[in-house]
Amino acid sequence: MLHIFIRAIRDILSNSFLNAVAVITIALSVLIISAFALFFINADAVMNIWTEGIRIMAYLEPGVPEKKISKITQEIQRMDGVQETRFIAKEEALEQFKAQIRGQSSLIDNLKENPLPDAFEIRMAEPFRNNWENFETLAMQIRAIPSVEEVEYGQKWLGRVIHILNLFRLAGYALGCLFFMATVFFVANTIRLVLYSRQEEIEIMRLVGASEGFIKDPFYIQSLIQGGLGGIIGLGTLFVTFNFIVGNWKLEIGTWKLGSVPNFEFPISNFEFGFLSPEISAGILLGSMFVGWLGCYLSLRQFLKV
Amino acid sequence: MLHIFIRAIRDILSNSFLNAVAVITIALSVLIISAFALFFINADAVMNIWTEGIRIMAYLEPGVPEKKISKITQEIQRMDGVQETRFIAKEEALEQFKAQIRGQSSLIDNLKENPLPDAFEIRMAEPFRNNWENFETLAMQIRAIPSVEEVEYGQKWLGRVIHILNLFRLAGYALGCLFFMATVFFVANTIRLVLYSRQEEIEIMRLVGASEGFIKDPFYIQSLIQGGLGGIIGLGTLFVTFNFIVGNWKLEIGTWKLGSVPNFEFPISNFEFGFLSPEISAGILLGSMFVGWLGCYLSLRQFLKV
Amino acid sequence: MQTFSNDNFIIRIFHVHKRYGPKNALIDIRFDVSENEFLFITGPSGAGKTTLLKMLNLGEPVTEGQIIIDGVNLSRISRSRIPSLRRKFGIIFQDYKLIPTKTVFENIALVVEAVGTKRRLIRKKVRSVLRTVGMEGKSKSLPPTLSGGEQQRVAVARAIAGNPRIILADEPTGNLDAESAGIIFELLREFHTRGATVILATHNTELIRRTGGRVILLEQGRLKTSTIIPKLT
Amino acid sequence: MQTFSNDNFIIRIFHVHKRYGPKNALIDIRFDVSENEFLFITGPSGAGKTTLLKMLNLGEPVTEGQIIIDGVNLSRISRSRIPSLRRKFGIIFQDYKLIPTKTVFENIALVVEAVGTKRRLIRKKVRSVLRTVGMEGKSKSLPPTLSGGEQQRVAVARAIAGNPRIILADEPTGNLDAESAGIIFELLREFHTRGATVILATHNTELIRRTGGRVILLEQGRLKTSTIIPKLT
Ligand SMILES: Nc1ncnc2c1ncn2[C@@H]1O[C@H](COP(=O)(O)OP(=O)(O)OP(=O)(O)O)[C@@H](O)[C@H]1O
Ligand SMILES: Nc1ncnc2c1ncn2[C@@H]1O[C@H](COP(=O)(O)OP(=O)(O)OP(=O)(O)O)[C@@H](O)[C@H]1O
Ligand SMILES: [Mg+2]
Ligand SMILES: [Mg+2]
Repeated sequence: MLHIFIRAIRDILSNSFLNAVAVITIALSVLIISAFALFFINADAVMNIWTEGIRIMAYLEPGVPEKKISKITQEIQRMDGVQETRFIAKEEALEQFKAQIRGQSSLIDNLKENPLPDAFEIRMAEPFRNNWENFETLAMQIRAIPSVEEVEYGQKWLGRVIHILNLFRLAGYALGCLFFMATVFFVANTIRLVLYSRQEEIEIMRLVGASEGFIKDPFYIQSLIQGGLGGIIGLGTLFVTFNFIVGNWKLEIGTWKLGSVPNFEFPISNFEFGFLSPEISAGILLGSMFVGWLGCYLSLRQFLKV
Repeated sequence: MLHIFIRAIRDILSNSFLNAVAVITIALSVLIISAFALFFINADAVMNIWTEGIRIMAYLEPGVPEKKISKITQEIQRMDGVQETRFIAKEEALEQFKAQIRGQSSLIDNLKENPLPDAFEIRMAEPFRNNWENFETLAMQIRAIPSVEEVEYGQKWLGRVIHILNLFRLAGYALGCLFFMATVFFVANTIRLVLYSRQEEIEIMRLVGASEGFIKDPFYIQSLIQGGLGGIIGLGTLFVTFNFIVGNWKLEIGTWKLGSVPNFEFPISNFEFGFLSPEISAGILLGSMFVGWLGCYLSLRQFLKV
Repeated sequence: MQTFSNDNFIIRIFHVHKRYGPKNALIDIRFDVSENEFLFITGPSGAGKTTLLKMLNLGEPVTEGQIIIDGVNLSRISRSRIPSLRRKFGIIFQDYKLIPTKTVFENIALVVEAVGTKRRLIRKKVRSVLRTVGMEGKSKSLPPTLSGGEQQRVAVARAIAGNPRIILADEPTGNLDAESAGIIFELLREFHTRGATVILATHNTELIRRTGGRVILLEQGRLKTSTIIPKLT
Repeated sequence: MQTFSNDNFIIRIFHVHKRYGPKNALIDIRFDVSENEFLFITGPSGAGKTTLLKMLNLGEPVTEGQIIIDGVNLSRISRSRIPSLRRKFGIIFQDYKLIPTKTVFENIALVVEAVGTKRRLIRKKVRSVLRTVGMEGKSKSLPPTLSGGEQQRVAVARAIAGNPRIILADEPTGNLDAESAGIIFELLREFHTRGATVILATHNTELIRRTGGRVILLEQGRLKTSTIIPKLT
């Protein structure tokens, strides 16, 4: 067993040019896939924060008693897709409104009575808020509650933004698939072409009576090593580059809140660029080893048919 | 000359497996690059529309005469980075404001006097608005104008969004470079490995006295054909896929305007997914031919050194 | 000429045809080879000698007919048993078939290892066969850097390295001077004395005359004659 | 033996050494070849025959010393003139060096085309040389599907296809039966009669004795003897 490893490594060293080509190809492929995954995961996080900011406001009739309010809260909370329900008393609403219209506050400075209603602010949970129809459905359900006078859920343009974000997300998945398939092709193919140059060797070994395992095992081990090495180099390069860029472009984002768009808030302060999770990294590494193995398997099968 | 072409094409046909590999590699590479370019160009267009929505508001002192207003307009228009300056009379502003606060319009229904000032709405031109500092600089310049009482240019979070968008844009460029370099490597390398299998042939031709041109020209022509074919297949696939997706996901976007964020508007209705321009497509095609040629050049140089 | 007792025939060839596309490379060949025979196959260029030897080693499939080696019918053998069958043969290919990217030592060690020699004995064994063919000084060279005759001697060394029961030698002295050829030929004769069956395809009529034995003459794919030539003294 | 008039020497070799790393493949070789000479080079396996022929064709660089061919010093030749110099030679390689992925016809057409034959004459010329070596039936075959002797005959056909002034033949009959070998040999003699210079490296002492001529014997890289052998009748 150990001896097969030694043969595989000796092979790698003696065909160093071709093996370097294979390893670089794998490393670049891993870099492409993982860099794009990183880009996409972070873009997705930003999009998510964006949709997280969308709220449904439910305005109550004047004079709903407190007991009923907590009942309504529970009712809303039980609805499909609701993440959080917050009650906003009309006094709080007025304060908020004043803050919103800073420049033109002269307008309401001398109001004697608070004309605003009590309200609920409702946020949707993650998978639901990626589809505008869910907002519409939920809004309709809430409107059906007695004591709810009016429901507002952002303007229609938010729905359009969600639509566009979804299109980009879709395009991102499509690109990711494309990149994945293309790199599988590149890697499998490079290993194939590398083995192509060793077809003669394989043929001769078979003719002098070497067993299939004796011939193939070193190739498999070799391609697993190449896959692993390429994966590590690719991910390592990405990690170093990522930290370098993020380190140099440190975002100085404090905590802040956008209150000016009714029913919308963009809590960008929550956002931090993150690297691929250890699970994803491990998956990529295993994937690159698998693809190495696959390339080897395909080419050996092709040669041995002859 | 014609005969060299015939030899090149005969070569392609007789090594059809290896040539198919080379063409597919080039096609996939072109697909990767151009799909990403398409994704990025469209994402960039969305980002641009976003930043296009940012306005600087300059509020005037009460009672500035009309003549002076047109002078100020011209002054602002001459400033660096200004795209458009629009005067908003206080009557117009009040109408807008009423529209904005729909739900709570009871607040201003019985105002006797318009408390709002006259204002200018200023938009920045394209390269300038990608940097938040330009907004700050311009705002300062405008504030320095006599008769301008106050300048507002959106909240700080817009700056942060621009910052994040710029980071994504940078990451996009970096990814694009990475993809470009990687695919150049893949293509050059595949052609190299394909020629590797013909090293013996080249060596023999030289030994029997064939001239360098006689040996090399068919290879060059062959790799140009491969590059062109791969480029056409890659771009063609992208074009068909793009039209399929865009056709099925038609955006039903009317014209609308977001007025609720002060000094900000997101005219997403202007947005339409566009394919790569003919210039870029032609560039990609030429590029793929060049890379094919390059791979050929590199491998021939390597072999002929021996 | 053909008895049907199986015992002392190590190779039996029944009505074998070999076609490459439309080309008839071998037509209705039949003969048997006894255990420990020294058999010559001769005939003009393109007669089918190499094709015949290749089929014995399963390097080419039989188009029609049967070949039985050591009781095993080659048309019915399972894939997994092919390597062990091939290890019964030591084969010297007309074009040597050395692995160009492995050293002379490695080329031979491969066979020694494949027949299951203990690891620590491999080195010794390889050295000894290289010495026998006079190539001990070139064990670290790559085959493409050897002269034609040197490559041929390495091919011979590889063929005998696994102590095979049957040696198939295809024109093993074509690139050798008379002296080296003599050495190789003595080597094959020695193996024969020690019990191996030797089948030798050659154009070298002098060698045949010197040794004597059964000579099968192929011509355009047909077995023309099979004669016993007495040993020249 | 060496006169220094340049006129009738087509090849002049002065104090040539060839080293492969530490290995001395040729040591202080010097001799001249007259125009239209028929020269044999012989010697045991590994003596340096192939190395010497390769150097004449610029297939290997000279380590030390000078080779002058038709007035051109090989050490001083510019890269761009190498192909035209090589076209003066027709060379039969010991390992044939046929392009495995091109048909027999294409392999030969290559040379015919390279020497600048008019396109419409190429086909005729290739057919005619293939007929000369008895391979007209195999023009569409790929070299790996040919028998050893057939490949050797194609190699001979390619060497003579360009009507070269000098023929370098490295063991051109090693894989041929006596009859085919005789045909090839007659072919070379005919070229010689028509004015070509022929240098033939071989182990086949019978051929040498039959033809007669100058024989250069190499041994371990040194020129041992250079003798004129009278033609046997
Ligand atoms: N793979 C192949 N495909 C097609 N024809 C082949 C193939 N191998 C051999 N042949 C043909 O079969 C015939 C017999 O070939 P073989 O190699 O057996 O001859 P041989 O007797 O060994 O000749 P030589 O003495 O020249 O080596 C030849 O005409 C050859 O061209
Ligand atoms: N490329 C090379 N690198 C190292 N050594 C070489 C190389 N080519 C030849 N040699 C060595 O140089 C010596 C002479 O080789 P050469 O091929 O000239 O012999 P030869 O006389 O043609 O022998 P043969 O009759 O066996 O063909 C041999 O010992 C060979 O191993
Ligand atoms: Mg043969
Ligand atoms: Mg030689």
